[in-house]
Amino acid sequence: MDNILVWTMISILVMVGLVSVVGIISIYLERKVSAFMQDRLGPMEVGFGSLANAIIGKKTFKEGRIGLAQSLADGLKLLQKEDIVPKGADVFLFKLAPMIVFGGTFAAFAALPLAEYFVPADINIGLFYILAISSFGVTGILMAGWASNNKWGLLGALRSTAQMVSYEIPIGVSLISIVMICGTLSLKEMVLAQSGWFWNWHLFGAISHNGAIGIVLLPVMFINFLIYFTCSLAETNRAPFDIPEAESELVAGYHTEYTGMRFAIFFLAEYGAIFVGNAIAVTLFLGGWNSGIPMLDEANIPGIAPLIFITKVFVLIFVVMWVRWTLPRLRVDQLMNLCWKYLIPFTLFTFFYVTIYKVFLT
Amino acid sequence: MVPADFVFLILATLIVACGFVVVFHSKIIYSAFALLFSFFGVGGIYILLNADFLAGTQLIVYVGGISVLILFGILLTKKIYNLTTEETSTQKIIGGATSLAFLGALAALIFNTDWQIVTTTQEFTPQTLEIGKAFMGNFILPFELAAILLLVALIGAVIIGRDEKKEEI
Amino acid sequence: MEHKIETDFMIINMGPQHPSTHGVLRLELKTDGEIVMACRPFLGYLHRCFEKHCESLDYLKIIPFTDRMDYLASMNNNWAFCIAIEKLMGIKVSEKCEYLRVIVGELNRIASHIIAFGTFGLDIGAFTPFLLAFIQREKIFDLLEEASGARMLYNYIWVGGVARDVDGDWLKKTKKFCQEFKPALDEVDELLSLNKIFVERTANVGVVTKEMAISYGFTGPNLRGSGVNWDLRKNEPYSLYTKFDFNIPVGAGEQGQVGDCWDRYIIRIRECRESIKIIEQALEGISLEGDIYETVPKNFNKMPKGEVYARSETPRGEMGIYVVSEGGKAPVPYRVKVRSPAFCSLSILEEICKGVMISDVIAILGSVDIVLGEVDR
Amino acid sequence: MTPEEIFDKLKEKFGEGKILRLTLPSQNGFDVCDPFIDVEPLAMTELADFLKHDKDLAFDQCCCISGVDLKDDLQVVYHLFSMSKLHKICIKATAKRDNPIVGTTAHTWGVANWLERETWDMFGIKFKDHPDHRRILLEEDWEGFPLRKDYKFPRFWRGMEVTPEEEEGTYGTQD
Repeated sequence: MDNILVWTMISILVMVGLVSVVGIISIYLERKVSAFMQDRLGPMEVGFGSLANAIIGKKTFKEGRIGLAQSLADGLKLLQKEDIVPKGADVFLFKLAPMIVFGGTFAAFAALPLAEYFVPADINIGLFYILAISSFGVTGILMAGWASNNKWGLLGALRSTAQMVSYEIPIGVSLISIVMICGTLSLKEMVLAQSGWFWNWHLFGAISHNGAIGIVLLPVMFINFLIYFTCSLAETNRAPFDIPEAESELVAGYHTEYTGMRFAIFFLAEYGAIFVGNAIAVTLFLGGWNSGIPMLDEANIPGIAPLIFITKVFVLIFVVMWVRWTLPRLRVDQLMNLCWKYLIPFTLFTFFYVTIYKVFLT
Repeated sequence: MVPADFVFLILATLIVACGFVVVFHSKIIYSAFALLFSFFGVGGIYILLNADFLAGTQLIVYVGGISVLILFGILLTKKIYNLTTEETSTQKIIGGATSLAFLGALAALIFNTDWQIVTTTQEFTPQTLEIGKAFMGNFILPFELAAILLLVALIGAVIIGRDEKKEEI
Repeated sequence: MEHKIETDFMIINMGPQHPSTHGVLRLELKTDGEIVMACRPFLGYLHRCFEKHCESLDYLKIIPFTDRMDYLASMNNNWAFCIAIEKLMGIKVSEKCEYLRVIVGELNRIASHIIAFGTFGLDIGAFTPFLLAFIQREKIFDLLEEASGARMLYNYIWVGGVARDVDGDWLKKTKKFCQEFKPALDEVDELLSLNKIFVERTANVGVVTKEMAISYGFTGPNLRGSGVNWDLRKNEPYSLYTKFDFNIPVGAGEQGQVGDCWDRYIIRIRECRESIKIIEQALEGISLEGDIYETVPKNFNKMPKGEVYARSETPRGEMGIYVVSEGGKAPVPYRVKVRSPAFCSLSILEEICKGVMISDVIAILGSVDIVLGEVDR
Repeated sequence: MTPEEIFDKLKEKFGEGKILRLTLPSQNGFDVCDPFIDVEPLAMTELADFLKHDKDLAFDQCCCISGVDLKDDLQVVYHLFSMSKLHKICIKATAKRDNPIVGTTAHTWGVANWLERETWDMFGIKFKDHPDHRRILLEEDWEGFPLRKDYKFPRFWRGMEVTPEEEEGTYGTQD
């Protein structure tokens, strides 16, 4: 019993660390990636040295070269900001909302299989759990939009909810195909099933499950992956589906009225959600912690499995950012059209295809 | 006291407290949010009872679906610039009598049931497989009927929604 | 049994502090969910009494004030005002000055169009084209700074001439810029113009028909976007525009209907290319001989009595300057009225923003390309 | 069409009482001016309608509407242009200062709506039957009409000091 408690505590601590580190790294990456795409430099000045100097009061700011400590400095700045609650706001709900949004994201982190020996909560229905718990964030967003007594906030919250509720359907259906192939909802087992060469990954038809015949799954799995990726963009309110917080339309959507740390928490939660979304993609389609080359996995280098996992996730996050800085934003009705008229029929088709395959070819 | 009892106490408190808020709070939006947390607590109880799939379903359907729908309804009907949308209770006597009668019935039920107390903590066994087998085996007919019902409801909703729009134009 | 469902409209204030009202414009939107039922613009947040100031300033001292009207195209504003005064005084400007005016005017037109389509992309949600185009705008500003001494508010074009001479080096730099600009513009064009999402968002949105456009005083790129082949540089040529060979891009409804947001957007991209053509020809034609102050009047003591209405093509359309002079020794104009193109274009907003979505209002506003400094004056 | 032809055509249609006179450059004491026609202010609405819809005139573009303070009178100046016929004319409607009313042209040209509102805002010239007769650039409750020559800038507005005491009287006055 004690062992479990200790282990749980350690896992929780690691995950808290992971969430904040992921947030900080993602924000830094976002700035650098966008700068790279727009022919700019991005943050350049704030290195760890100059940040430390600024904290102790020295006035030298020339130590950084690539601005590594920029997001840390931003976090420090946001911490010191005044916590403003608008006059007409519902104070209790206004303050509760960011916590719920963050809680929803953070709870999803618990089931991520970082490595075979490190799954903080190895739940039998891991995938189902993540899908369920991330819907909790929606209520936080609604709460934030309503409680801040701002019409833009309310519009943003309503948009966000409609969007998330709709896009949960194609996500669910596209993931069910994988579940059918694996025959399990446990994320850990799904990853284990993809060990070995990279063609064992579900994206390439999961040869390990089915032998060479699995190759017929390749096209639908690509479609499935694309659909899942698109939907996860929408679920996490990223461009081109960032209409709930479209800064040129709704100012900032549901977090218009938030300042300081509460705003930062929304941001952390957002980047956390992006991490979770892409982590699921990596787990289900891209082989999780497997490197795709058996020799490397068998070498048993300590700590390499989580590293591979996180690297893969960040590669996907880079794609997310790439998409954001390239594409314009859709309109609300076009967003709904895309979901109901294109994505859902396509997922149903892949679902059907996989069913046929499962019933007749295995 | 084992940890499970402790967790149960927390969850039970959450459910009951939120239930009180649902009933007694004057602002309807608070009631809706409290209902949501109440659902959430129920999901927790399911987990304690080793019903993992049920807990997940509870979260997806009630927390992610129904509560959001209720909230949506409230947000769309009540004016945002009027935060004091308060509900008052009328017919206090009839309401009180009904609830007292209901309480009595529940209490009778509780005290008359022969509760079997399991003393050992059961080993956690996955439920999903069994549920799946049950759905596709013995209970295939109700399952399919429910599916058809939902489909009909969905199509009906689409038709109703579409008609209204035509009138507008 | 009949159900009467009562719905309530939500009144939203878009602005004066809003990211996409391009300054301090306030739109009062009456919305039914996401649909805008009525849109009422409220102006005046940037009103700086330009016309009142003019009545107490010397003719030359007004020129810096014109800079501050359309602060994105100050050169063209200077120019418009100078054309009016020159018409009033009957001054014929020397050819060298006219060439310089054309070059800086067209450079500033490009800079202004860059803002126009860049911020339009920004309104639609595309961030990158905006910043890529901004790099080119910086180069233009460097050139104009070298010519005039200022980056945005130039006070460069004077009555009868220009303020400073340029040297051959500047001409070479300008030429180099023209060559560099074309591929850069192509890049933005590729990134944005035919992007599926961008086309979906802008085509068939905010359609302004030919008749409406003319009636509501659309001018410049907006009018041409509605399919009217009208450009003062061609149809009522002033300065040296008869000498140059350039085309007038006209909206043709390539992606949707004629006169939609996409048409108004693509006109600006194409106009940039035409402007480059004009600049290149002007760079060929200009000779550095001659005194730029040759035709600058020594004083304004003998102003004729009368009034003129002079119009010229600024990036936002046709800017008309109506000047009434008392004549004699009065050193200040009796009345100056500016017909601001953005003001006139904005007046259509009330009309075409009915029944569109909130996101479309943003798209329409962005495509009309207003500068509040000029709207409010 | 030349200004003379336009003048004759208008005179034929509306008569002497409404179409007053034509001024060509270097007439009536002007050194420089665009040819303009003085008209009766209240006739402006029907006049505008005719100017736009007559086949020969076809003034489809209303370039500019400006107010001018003539000290005794207030004047509204319309600069019109025809994109199809490529001719232009300037119409002037002069109204009495104590009760300046001009017929609106907002129903004819869409842009006239705002331009007339601006003229009302700055000169206090009323436009008869204007659909949306409000101030446009200034606040609804602003007092006075700033571009009139006798306008004095207010010291206070809504309790805020808008003109410092030492500068009082230096704004808004000619001479």
